[in-house]
Amino acid sequence: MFYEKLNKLKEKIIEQGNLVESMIEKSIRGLINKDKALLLEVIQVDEPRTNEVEIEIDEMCISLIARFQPEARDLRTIITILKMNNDLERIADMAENISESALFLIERPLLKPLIDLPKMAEETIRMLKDSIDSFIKNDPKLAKDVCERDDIIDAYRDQILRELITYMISDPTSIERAIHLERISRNLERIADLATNIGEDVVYIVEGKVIKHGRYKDTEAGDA
Amino acid sequence: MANQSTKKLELSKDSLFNLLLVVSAVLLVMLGVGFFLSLFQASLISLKEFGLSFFVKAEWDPVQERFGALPFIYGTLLTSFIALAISLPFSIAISIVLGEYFQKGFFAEVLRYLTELIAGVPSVVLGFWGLFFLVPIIRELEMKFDLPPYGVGIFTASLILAFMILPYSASIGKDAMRLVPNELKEAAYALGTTRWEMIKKIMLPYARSGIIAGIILSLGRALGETMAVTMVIGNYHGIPENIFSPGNTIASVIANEFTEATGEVYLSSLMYLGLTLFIVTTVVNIIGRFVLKKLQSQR
Amino acid sequence: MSDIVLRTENLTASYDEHIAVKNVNLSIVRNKITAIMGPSGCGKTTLIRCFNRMHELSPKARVEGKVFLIENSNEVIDIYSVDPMLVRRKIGMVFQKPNPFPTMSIYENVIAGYILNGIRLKKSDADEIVEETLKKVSLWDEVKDQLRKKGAFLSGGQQQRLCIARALAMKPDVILLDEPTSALDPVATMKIEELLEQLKNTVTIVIVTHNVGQAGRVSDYVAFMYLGELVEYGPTDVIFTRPSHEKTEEFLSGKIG
Amino acid sequence: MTKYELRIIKSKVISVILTFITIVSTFPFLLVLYFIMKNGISVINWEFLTSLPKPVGEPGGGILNAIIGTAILVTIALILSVPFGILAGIYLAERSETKIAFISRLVSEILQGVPSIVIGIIAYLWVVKPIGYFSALSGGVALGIIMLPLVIKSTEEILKLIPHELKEASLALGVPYYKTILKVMIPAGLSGILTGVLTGIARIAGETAPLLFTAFGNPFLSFNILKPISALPLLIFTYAISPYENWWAKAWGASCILVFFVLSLNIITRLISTRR
Repeated sequence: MFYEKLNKLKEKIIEQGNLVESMIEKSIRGLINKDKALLLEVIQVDEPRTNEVEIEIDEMCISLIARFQPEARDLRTIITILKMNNDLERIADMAENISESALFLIERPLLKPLIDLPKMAEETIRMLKDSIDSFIKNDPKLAKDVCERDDIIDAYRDQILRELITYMISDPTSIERAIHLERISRNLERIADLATNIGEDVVYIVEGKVIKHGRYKDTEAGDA
Repeated sequence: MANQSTKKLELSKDSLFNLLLVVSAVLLVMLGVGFFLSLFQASLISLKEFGLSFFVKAEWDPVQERFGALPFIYGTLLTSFIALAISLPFSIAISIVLGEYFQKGFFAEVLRYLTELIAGVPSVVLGFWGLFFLVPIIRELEMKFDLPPYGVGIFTASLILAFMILPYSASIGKDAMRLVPNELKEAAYALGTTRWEMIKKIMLPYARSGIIAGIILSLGRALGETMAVTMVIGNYHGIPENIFSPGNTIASVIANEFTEATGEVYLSSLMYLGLTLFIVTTVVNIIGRFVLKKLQSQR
Repeated sequence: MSDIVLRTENLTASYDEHIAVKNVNLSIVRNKITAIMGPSGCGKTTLIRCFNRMHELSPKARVEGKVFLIENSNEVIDIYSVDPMLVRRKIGMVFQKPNPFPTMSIYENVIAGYILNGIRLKKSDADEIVEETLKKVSLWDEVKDQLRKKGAFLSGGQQQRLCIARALAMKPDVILLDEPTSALDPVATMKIEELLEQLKNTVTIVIVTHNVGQAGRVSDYVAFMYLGELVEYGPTDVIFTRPSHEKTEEFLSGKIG
Repeated sequence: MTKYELRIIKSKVISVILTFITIVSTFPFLLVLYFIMKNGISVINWEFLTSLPKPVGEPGGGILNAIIGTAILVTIALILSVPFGILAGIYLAERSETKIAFISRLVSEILQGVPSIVIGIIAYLWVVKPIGYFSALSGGVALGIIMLPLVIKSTEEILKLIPHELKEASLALGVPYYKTILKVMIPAGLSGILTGVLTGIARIAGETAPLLFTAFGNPFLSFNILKPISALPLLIFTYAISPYENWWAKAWGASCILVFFVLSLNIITRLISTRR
């Protein structure tokens, strides 16, 4: 009974993950292809949907805990799903932010050809995908890998920021567009952070170890 | 529809069954009441004739139709109490041995069987055995002590009675001893008492009411025991001079004379004896059971 | 709309002077598991014993109000207006302590309801009922080679499943379980709980339990009783996460009980 | 020796003495058994078991009349007491709180303590007097009354020992009350009831006193329950107090058979009740 319900919960959170993932992908694609309809879909259809699913997952988790009083790994799983649920919902919000900025940008001429941003988005989406995969497959190695890749995203973000600053200095009329581009990259960076969180949570589920806030290094040392 | 009617049938069977149960219980009560009333009615002639003086007169004369039960009452009480006195040390010893020393195991089982199977030997057989085994021995004894060598008599009857009631008092006493809580025993040992001191100071006082109940209930048995006593008591109608003289008990008089009793007063006097025996044993038994119940409700 | 199988109307039950169940209105949903929970002495057991008229067997017992058994949408039985024997065959019961009939074999125990009621079964029918029912309670594989042995040889959990089988063999609409696992060890308890989940497709289950965890694990609906009154009744998910009554809240968080 | 050691020795000595007394108290029983075997076994043979008594002085003859008489008396007693006793026992167990139960339980306990000779008087008053002569029936009635409390008590006690749940389980299957009692409770308590019945048989088979003026005895073979009938204990009594050596021998043989029968019944009863 319990495991049936837990599996249903897992399916639900994976469904949410996939939905959120597609939202990021859609918003970036909408930006590149100047596809207004796609961007509006993210804002008007997908985002409200994720809110609903979030509440649903919340209730499932609470009911499972209340009725079955799970322990050990089952408890960690449910608590982590609860947190992932929260993270995913926020990611969905960020995807909405990206879509909003994208809606602004596609109406205007390009500041510069989009080179780094699609790459960054691609990398971020992959991180999110991998973190959810690591949850599905219970793969702490993959999860740790996701956490390490956070640095790449940070580098992209710094790179994009530097570039945008030079544009803004040389041409004040570009500032508004630059800020929206920066907003997109900042949201992507935050999404990557949340993906890292999910990765950390997966490690917690499987191994019961906390690797957040630098404790990751200790565990590595301990393992070696 | 068919189903419904079988239902009705079963319902009525149920009430029939309930009725049957109540009827059997009521019948049992009526049996008890009828028992008393029949005995009372049958002894009425003698009761009217002699009243309570029946119990204090020592005369038993069928020819003159004058009847007094004193010798038999005396004989009954004498045999019963001597029997109790003889059996008491044995029954207490058995209670202690089976209730404390040997509670389990082969030896305990064999002893228990042996002491309890005595109760299974029909009393007529015991009387027969007494007549052919005990009586000669007593006769020898009496000759040694310069007593009239009857062989039969109060003492012989008491011996057999003592033996017959032993299983009853011993088994109740044993149960009472086993009911002593282990914690009490251990507490006594923990204070450094020896086993015997523990038995004497803890178990016997604790089991006292059980042992008393056993004695009272076995008294009830002894008072009414008939065959074995009848065969060895000597059937003498006077008041026995000493405990080796022949005598009679209420039960033995009834057994001996009932079929020969001619005349209404004679028969009715025997019934009166029966009524007396019934009342006395019933009172004794009720007291014994009351003590036993109090003992059981203590826990 | 949910499909109701058993409904009470102002049900009040008492022993002598003591009122054990006060004015209960409850509707049990078909093919679901309803748990009745509450602190001991709250009247849970009395309540379900009113459902199949076992309550009236207790000395000085009284029942007021009505209980309806809705066999299908157009056949409603007022159980206090028909023969109790009939009611008990339609509403089975399983007790706290496993109680297989000691004089009967496992086989006979399963069809005890037929044997004792004097309902003749063809050998092949009896075999079929025994096998089918024992399979339903997942006991068949464990006992199929010793059907002629006495039920007392089984473990406690197996005995209880045998008792469930005995109730099921009568093909009741509802079975009432009065703390069926309180005498069992955790593993046997888990097996019974899993079993209930499977059984609910064929029969409606009402289970009395003082164990909050068990109510949470097995039930679809929960009724919470306190001092003889039905305090709260609803889907388990709702009652367990946001009960609307303070007493329920306190009971679930272990403050009363 | 210290005082403590003395106390321990005293305790040990007393335990030995008490055990000795206990063993001694079984001697009479063993003596009785020995005496009966010694005097009785040699008398028992096929003729003894299958032929009727012959007049004094004539060799041979047996006790067939007494064996059959006892069988008939016991059968009458069983027919009278077992169904009645079981029903009353059920009532006492099932309605143990009612006033009727209280009184009938008391009556049953009183009956159990009534001396058998008094029960004989009752059977005489109730059966012999109305009919006008001694009969097997009156003996059976007396023995039945003796046995009744044993059946009642064992039925009541065993039914009370049977878990309440068993009855409820049956009722919950929609089984009527009477069927529940007769088909579930009674079979479950059968060994207990049987114990009571067997104890009762063992007890009445050896009863003599109430038969003296009911069954009376009969030197001939009789199957008529309205006529006097012989019984083993009656025969033992008559022969034992007779002056003929030949009869004593027969009494020993009869004692041997009776004791063997009664004791084996006791042992069987014990085995049944401990197996439970």
